[in-house]
Amino acid sequence: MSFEPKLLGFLCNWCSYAGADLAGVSRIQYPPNMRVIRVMCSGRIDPKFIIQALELGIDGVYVMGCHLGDCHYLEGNYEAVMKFEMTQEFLKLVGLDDRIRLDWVSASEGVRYGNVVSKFVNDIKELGPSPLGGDSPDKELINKVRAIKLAAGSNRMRALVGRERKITEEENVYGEKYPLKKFKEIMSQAIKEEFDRHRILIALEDESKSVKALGSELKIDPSIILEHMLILKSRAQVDFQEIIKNTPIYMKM
Amino acid sequence: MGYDLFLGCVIPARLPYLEVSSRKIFEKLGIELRDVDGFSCCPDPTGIELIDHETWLTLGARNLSLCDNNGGVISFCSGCVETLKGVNYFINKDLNAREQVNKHLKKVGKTYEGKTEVKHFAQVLYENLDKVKKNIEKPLEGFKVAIHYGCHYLRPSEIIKWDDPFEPVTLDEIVKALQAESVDYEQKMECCGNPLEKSDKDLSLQMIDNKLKAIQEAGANCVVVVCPACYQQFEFNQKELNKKNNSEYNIPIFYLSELIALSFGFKPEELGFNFHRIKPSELFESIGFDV
Amino acid sequence: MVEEEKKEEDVRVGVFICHCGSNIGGLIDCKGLAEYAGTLHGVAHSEDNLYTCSETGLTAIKTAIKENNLNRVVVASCTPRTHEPLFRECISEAGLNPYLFNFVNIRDQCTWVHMKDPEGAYAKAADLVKMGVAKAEKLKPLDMIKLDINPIGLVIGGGVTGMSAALNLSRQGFKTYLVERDDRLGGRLNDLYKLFPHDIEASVLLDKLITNLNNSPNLEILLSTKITNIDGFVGNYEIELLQNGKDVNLKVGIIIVAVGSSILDPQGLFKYDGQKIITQYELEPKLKNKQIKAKEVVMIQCAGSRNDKRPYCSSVCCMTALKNALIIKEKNPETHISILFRDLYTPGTEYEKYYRKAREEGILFIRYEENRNPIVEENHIRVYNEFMGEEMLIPYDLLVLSTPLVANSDNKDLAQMLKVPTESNNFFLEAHVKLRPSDFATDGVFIGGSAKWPVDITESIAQGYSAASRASTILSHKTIEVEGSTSNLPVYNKNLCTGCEICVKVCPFHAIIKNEDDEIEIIEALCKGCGVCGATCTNQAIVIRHFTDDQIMSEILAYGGK
Amino acid sequence: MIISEENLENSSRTALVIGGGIAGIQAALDLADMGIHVDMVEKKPCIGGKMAQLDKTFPTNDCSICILAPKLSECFRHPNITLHSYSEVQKVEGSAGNFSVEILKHARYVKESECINCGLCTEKCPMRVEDEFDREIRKRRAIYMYYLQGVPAVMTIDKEKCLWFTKNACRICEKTCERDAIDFEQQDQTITLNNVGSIVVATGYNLVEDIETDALNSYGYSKFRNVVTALEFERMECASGPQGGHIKRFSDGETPRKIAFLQCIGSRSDRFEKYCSSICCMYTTKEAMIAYEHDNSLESYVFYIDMRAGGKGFQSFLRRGASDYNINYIKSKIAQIDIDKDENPIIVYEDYEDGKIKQIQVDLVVLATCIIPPDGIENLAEILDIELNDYNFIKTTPFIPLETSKNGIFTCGCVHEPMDIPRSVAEASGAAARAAEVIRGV
Amino acid sequence: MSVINYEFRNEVLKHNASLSYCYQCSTCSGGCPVALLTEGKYNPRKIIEEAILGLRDKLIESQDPNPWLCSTCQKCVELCPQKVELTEIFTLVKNLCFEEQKFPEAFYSQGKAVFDNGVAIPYSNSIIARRKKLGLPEIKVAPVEEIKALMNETNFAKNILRGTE
Repeated sequence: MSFEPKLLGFLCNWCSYAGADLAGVSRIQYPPNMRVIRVMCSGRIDPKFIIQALELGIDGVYVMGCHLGDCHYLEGNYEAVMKFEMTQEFLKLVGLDDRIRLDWVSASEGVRYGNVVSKFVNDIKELGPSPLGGDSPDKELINKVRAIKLAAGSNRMRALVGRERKITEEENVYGEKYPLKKFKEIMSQAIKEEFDRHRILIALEDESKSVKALGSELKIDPSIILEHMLILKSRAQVDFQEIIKNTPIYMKM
Repeated sequence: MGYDLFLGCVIPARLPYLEVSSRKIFEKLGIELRDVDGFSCCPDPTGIELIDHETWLTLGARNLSLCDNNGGVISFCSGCVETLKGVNYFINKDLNAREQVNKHLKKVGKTYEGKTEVKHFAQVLYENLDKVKKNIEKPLEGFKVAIHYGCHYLRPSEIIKWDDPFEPVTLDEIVKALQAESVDYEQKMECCGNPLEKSDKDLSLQMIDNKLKAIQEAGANCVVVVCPACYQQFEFNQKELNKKNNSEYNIPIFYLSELIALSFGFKPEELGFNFHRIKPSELFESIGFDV
Repeated sequence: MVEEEKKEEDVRVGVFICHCGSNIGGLIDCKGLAEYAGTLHGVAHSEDNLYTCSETGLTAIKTAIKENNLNRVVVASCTPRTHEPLFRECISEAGLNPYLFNFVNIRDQCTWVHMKDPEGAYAKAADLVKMGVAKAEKLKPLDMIKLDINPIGLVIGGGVTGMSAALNLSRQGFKTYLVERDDRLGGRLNDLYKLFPHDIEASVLLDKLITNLNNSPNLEILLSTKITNIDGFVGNYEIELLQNGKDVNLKVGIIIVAVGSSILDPQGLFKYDGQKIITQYELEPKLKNKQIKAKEVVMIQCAGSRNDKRPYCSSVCCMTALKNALIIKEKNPETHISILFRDLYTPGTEYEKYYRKAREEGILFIRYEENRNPIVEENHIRVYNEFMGEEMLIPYDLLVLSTPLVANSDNKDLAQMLKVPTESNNFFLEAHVKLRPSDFATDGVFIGGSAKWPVDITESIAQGYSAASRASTILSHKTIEVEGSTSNLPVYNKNLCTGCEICVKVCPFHAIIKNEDDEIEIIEALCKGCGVCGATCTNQAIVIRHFTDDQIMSEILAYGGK
Repeated sequence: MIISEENLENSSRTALVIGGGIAGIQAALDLADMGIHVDMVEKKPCIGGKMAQLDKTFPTNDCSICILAPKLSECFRHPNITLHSYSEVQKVEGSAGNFSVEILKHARYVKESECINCGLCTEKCPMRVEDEFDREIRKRRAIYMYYLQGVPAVMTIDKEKCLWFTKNACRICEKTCERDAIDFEQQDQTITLNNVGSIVVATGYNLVEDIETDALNSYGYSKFRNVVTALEFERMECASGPQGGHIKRFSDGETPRKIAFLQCIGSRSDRFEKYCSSICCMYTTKEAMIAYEHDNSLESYVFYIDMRAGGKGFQSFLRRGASDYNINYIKSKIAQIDIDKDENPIIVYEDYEDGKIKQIQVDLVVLATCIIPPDGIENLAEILDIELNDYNFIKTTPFIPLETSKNGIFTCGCVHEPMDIPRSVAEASGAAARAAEVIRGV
Repeated sequence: MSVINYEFRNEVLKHNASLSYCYQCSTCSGGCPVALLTEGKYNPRKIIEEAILGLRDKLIESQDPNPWLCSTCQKCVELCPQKVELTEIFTLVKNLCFEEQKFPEAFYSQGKAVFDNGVAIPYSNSIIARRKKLGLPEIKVAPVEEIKALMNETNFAKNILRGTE
């Protein structure tokens, strides 16, 4: 039989949820694959919600809010964009980025809501089942996604994404705006680093390992691992356990 | 009690046999009809009025001025009735019109104040329906009658003030009283098209053709009318239509008075049925109505 | 998890599946669904009802709560947007905290949209119920936040709507401020001559209103005054105004928006020149000063409205045209007047009578269609008469354009200050076009008159009173309660707060501040519960009540869990 | 936001709201939320009025009962509202600020306190009666719930039809009721209210066919089975209606594929009602849209004189109707209707586009019948000593549509002029505001 | 291209004021049997609109639509929601057509017959004989001179006789 995607949608209470209701009132018909979680504002969507859903093998996640400018809370949906884009860039690292979407549906767009959902279902069908679905998903991939979840939740990333708009849209005390492009570069760099660092932390969960071992396990150049280790150590997330044959063994704290 | 009788032009001068049945049934019902000398054309509401409203009004008023006011005046013709009722309507509604008309009438030593009551003969029959029933000797069983009320018997209701302009009942009740069947048919309330004869013969034919078609489809075996114009339209055009678009119309047309007369037991001969272009005799045989 | 550690109480969830007549029950097996719900973790009772929202259904819920001492309630039916308040009230009547209720939408977003797929719809409904129960298990009781009400009203706009609203509030005994940016009251009434359908002079009505205002107690009128800033929330607004150059501050409890509308700039419409070709509004004073000498008057309806740019019907123009045409006819019966219209808008009793009168008085009505607009030429109009099915020429020495009312250009600024929305034509957008015509979604702010949509004097007055009534339902209380589902920095999370202040920056309602003790503080009365701060907090210290991470995660797990 | 009850200021004077439709309900709720006690009188067994009979409401197409139901309950359980259903105002004396009112409460022969609307009695009742609420499209029993979601949710015995009252037989309901809620001994009672400060009249409207069908006759109404009125059609569309929301025509139970909607039936006419019924253009479009949602192969034809859509979002509503819902708007008033052998209505109309006279055959005709003043309005006006206008609607003062000719008595909604729901609701609040003025009498 | 003619409009209004109430709803054209048969070539509503705008040329000169196609069935009069008395307005139009000598021949002969005989159908000898046979009374119709006198009074003669010259 054909593949029926298992989808999750986060809808803001004021526009997209109302739009979904309107689709009902207008009896717009669309496939039933998507389950909806109602939140007050799309800005409420914490990246970890999306990543968690994917980790559980859900084939696709949709975030919907009011059209930009129409947010019931004025600017919540702009915040949603920042967080979503970061999440998507993280997921690029494991090729899951095209399983998540962000879109705007107003309270009067019942028809559009139907179309948007239908399209999502078809796109995911073409994409096929999530590699994390089924009974025996790839252990390595799961760890990568867990790493992403933790990385996205890390203080550093949250601080970055939380400041993005202020930094790039508002002028600083010297009346200059920070160039968006430059900020994005910093962002990508941070994403890459935090991803690896959290992979390391996860790799150390069950047993303590050496940089070399980690390098081969995670297929990362040991020199880079070493850099990460220094940072993680300074953050008091790892520490030496012991030194075996002049090789320091790191443990998670 | 009785009525002055306004014959008009068409019936006495072209269809006298319709006058025969009409006079006979009123006699049988004991309703006196008084002939009045000196009537002119009513004048025709679909003719003279369209040529000159004022003339129409004046001649009509003149006719009414000839009637004494005991019981009023009746006519066998819907056109005449509309004119005479219309004259009353205008003269009573518009005092200038009344003045104008009387100015003219004065020239011929006449005057009219709009008091004469005007009735259609079918109205009188309806009002005396019980009497009619009492006199029935031969119930008209087997008669499947397509009733054609005709426009001027009903409309404009402002002027005619008699039956419902779109859902009339009087003729149906009379026909049923004779124990004939009133066949409902599409187009029942449509115009027969006679007045258009003067301006567009083809259109006029088309209208009557539609009605006859509907009547045939509804399975009626005869038509009843209460107006000589409608009568001619129905009876005189069937053969012409048959020639024109090889249809096979052969539907006998009765005047209401004729049907009643039959039910009263009068013989076709004495009613002048032989003057009908479409002879009813076939019908009588086919439904076993022994005359 | 940043939730406080405390031992779980014994959670007993009750689940109620609504058939909503055949709306839900017609497609999926509600009984079966109820049975399934019964098997879910934490569920102590489940049943199905024909209409859970009916008195019968509500009684069923209360009975079940008592009989099974339930402490969480889940209703699966239509949508929380319409019915959540009802069920919350219901369970609190049964002694439960209203926030221990969770709503599952299996009609609007399920049976109504999957009519051709009953199995799919059932599976979805089952999941949604499962998720709803999972969240319900995690729900925490919340308290309403009490607010003192400052029993003072502010009416913005001194037109007929605002005057009516202010008059009523003050007469109800509430101190009321009426703010008008112009140097006189009356708004558009000042520019009109006579008013339809009674042909009473506008000045007469205006004088009457002003005398009433002057005689009414506790009313303060501020002319030549502009609103510069609005702070605060229902019951406690702080307004900054500028009255000819000097600052004024007011503290009020509610705000009524009655700023009216503007007149479309006719430049470029039908060769408008302001002389021979004018608008109805320019005609009014001319009529007042008896300046109309024209013999051949033509009026064009829907001039600039009911087109792609301005799709709406301005609804007052047809009557205005009829009225002005009749005035001209009355003064000079010899004048020829033709009104070129598309659909004549004279609804109701008096207006239709007015239209008949206009025909009686010999005013001609010629119908044109949008795609065949009349063409203004030297001394005559070329119009395709739909009734004739051909073009005709109508001479004119005065052409009057019936231009629409349009939204004020600065509506957006006021909307920003009030945090209320506007619609696509820039008129203010009420809370619900059907049943909440005078409310905004934002508590304590109300709307009336042509600021919301073009309306005539009569309806404006009614709407002014309407807004006053809605306002009075708040001003009549010493205190009110606002939603408890706000953002919050729990004591047990204080240590997590790094003081990065990002939350302060992202809060759109300035509800988060750094207080004197240099600590992050959330003013819950100001918080509208969007939750952005929670999603942003770098150390995940902020908890969004009723939409906690824990609760949302539990929904995700309930769905995705294998 | 929720109003806390405990600190409501208590005014000694109360308000009376006559009529429990959406207008009356809104007026009552506002007054009650102001802390003023309200007595609400509703003639019918349940409040809800015409809005409860509607399937959807324009221009948002919200499900009517869905948005109404919460207000019904709110009204029912509001501590400041005393609901007198199945009751009528009999006598009013006094003047603004201090009226005394006499209310006649009809016996339901069911104890409101006991009945839980379980429906057992109805199942057993042997009498079949035309269901007024469903426009007589289906039958109810002699003991009945006025409508499914009705408030108060209690049964009523139809005295005219009940076997016990007509033939001294039966009383099955009494036997089946597990809560002994049936009370055949119940009597009509008179309730007197004193110190009523102000009165709001919101008794709504009737439709022209409620009084007599002359205006509908030339369209074959009641003669042709496939000619229905708009409110009948509303019930046919309604999911909880007599056809379960599957529109079937009465001649053969077929789903109509072509529907003609005829505007201005009885309105804008010198023969019937001279005025414009105001809401028909819009509800017709709505009904056509809903019908289309039931079946996308539907073609609708709306025959009108002027499309009257001045309200918020109304024009775009019509545009959507034309572009997305296969509705054809034709400017032409229909003269008469005929039917063919299969009872399909035949419509003849003039097409302005090409000046030709055309004929179309449709499956169903829906008549947009005219709003008229509610029955008993003369009587009520006499009791209240207020004037009516030329059309027998309540007369209001120029520019203040809420004021009747008598001080202290206000009105709102269709009882003084045909209008849509938003305007009725706004007026209701307005009337409440004026009433509060009088009651608080500052 | 048509231009509104108020003089003529007023002339029609003087004859029948109900004209002004027409709001062009097309009930009349939709209900007219002739309009249906002629697919709208004959259209009562259009005649009324022309009268409202006083378009004399269309009504009398070009007779478009042709007023003589009205079968005087009076349906429109009964149906008009504004109680416009259409056929009376048509009557005026037709009367004016006569003044302009623009009318179907048959009408002329009918009028002439009444003028010459007092009745539309003179009694031929054969009919008189037939009436006898049927036992019907003899009819004494109006004295022709008296009718002529009246028809001169009303200018009928003038209008009609001009047709013969």
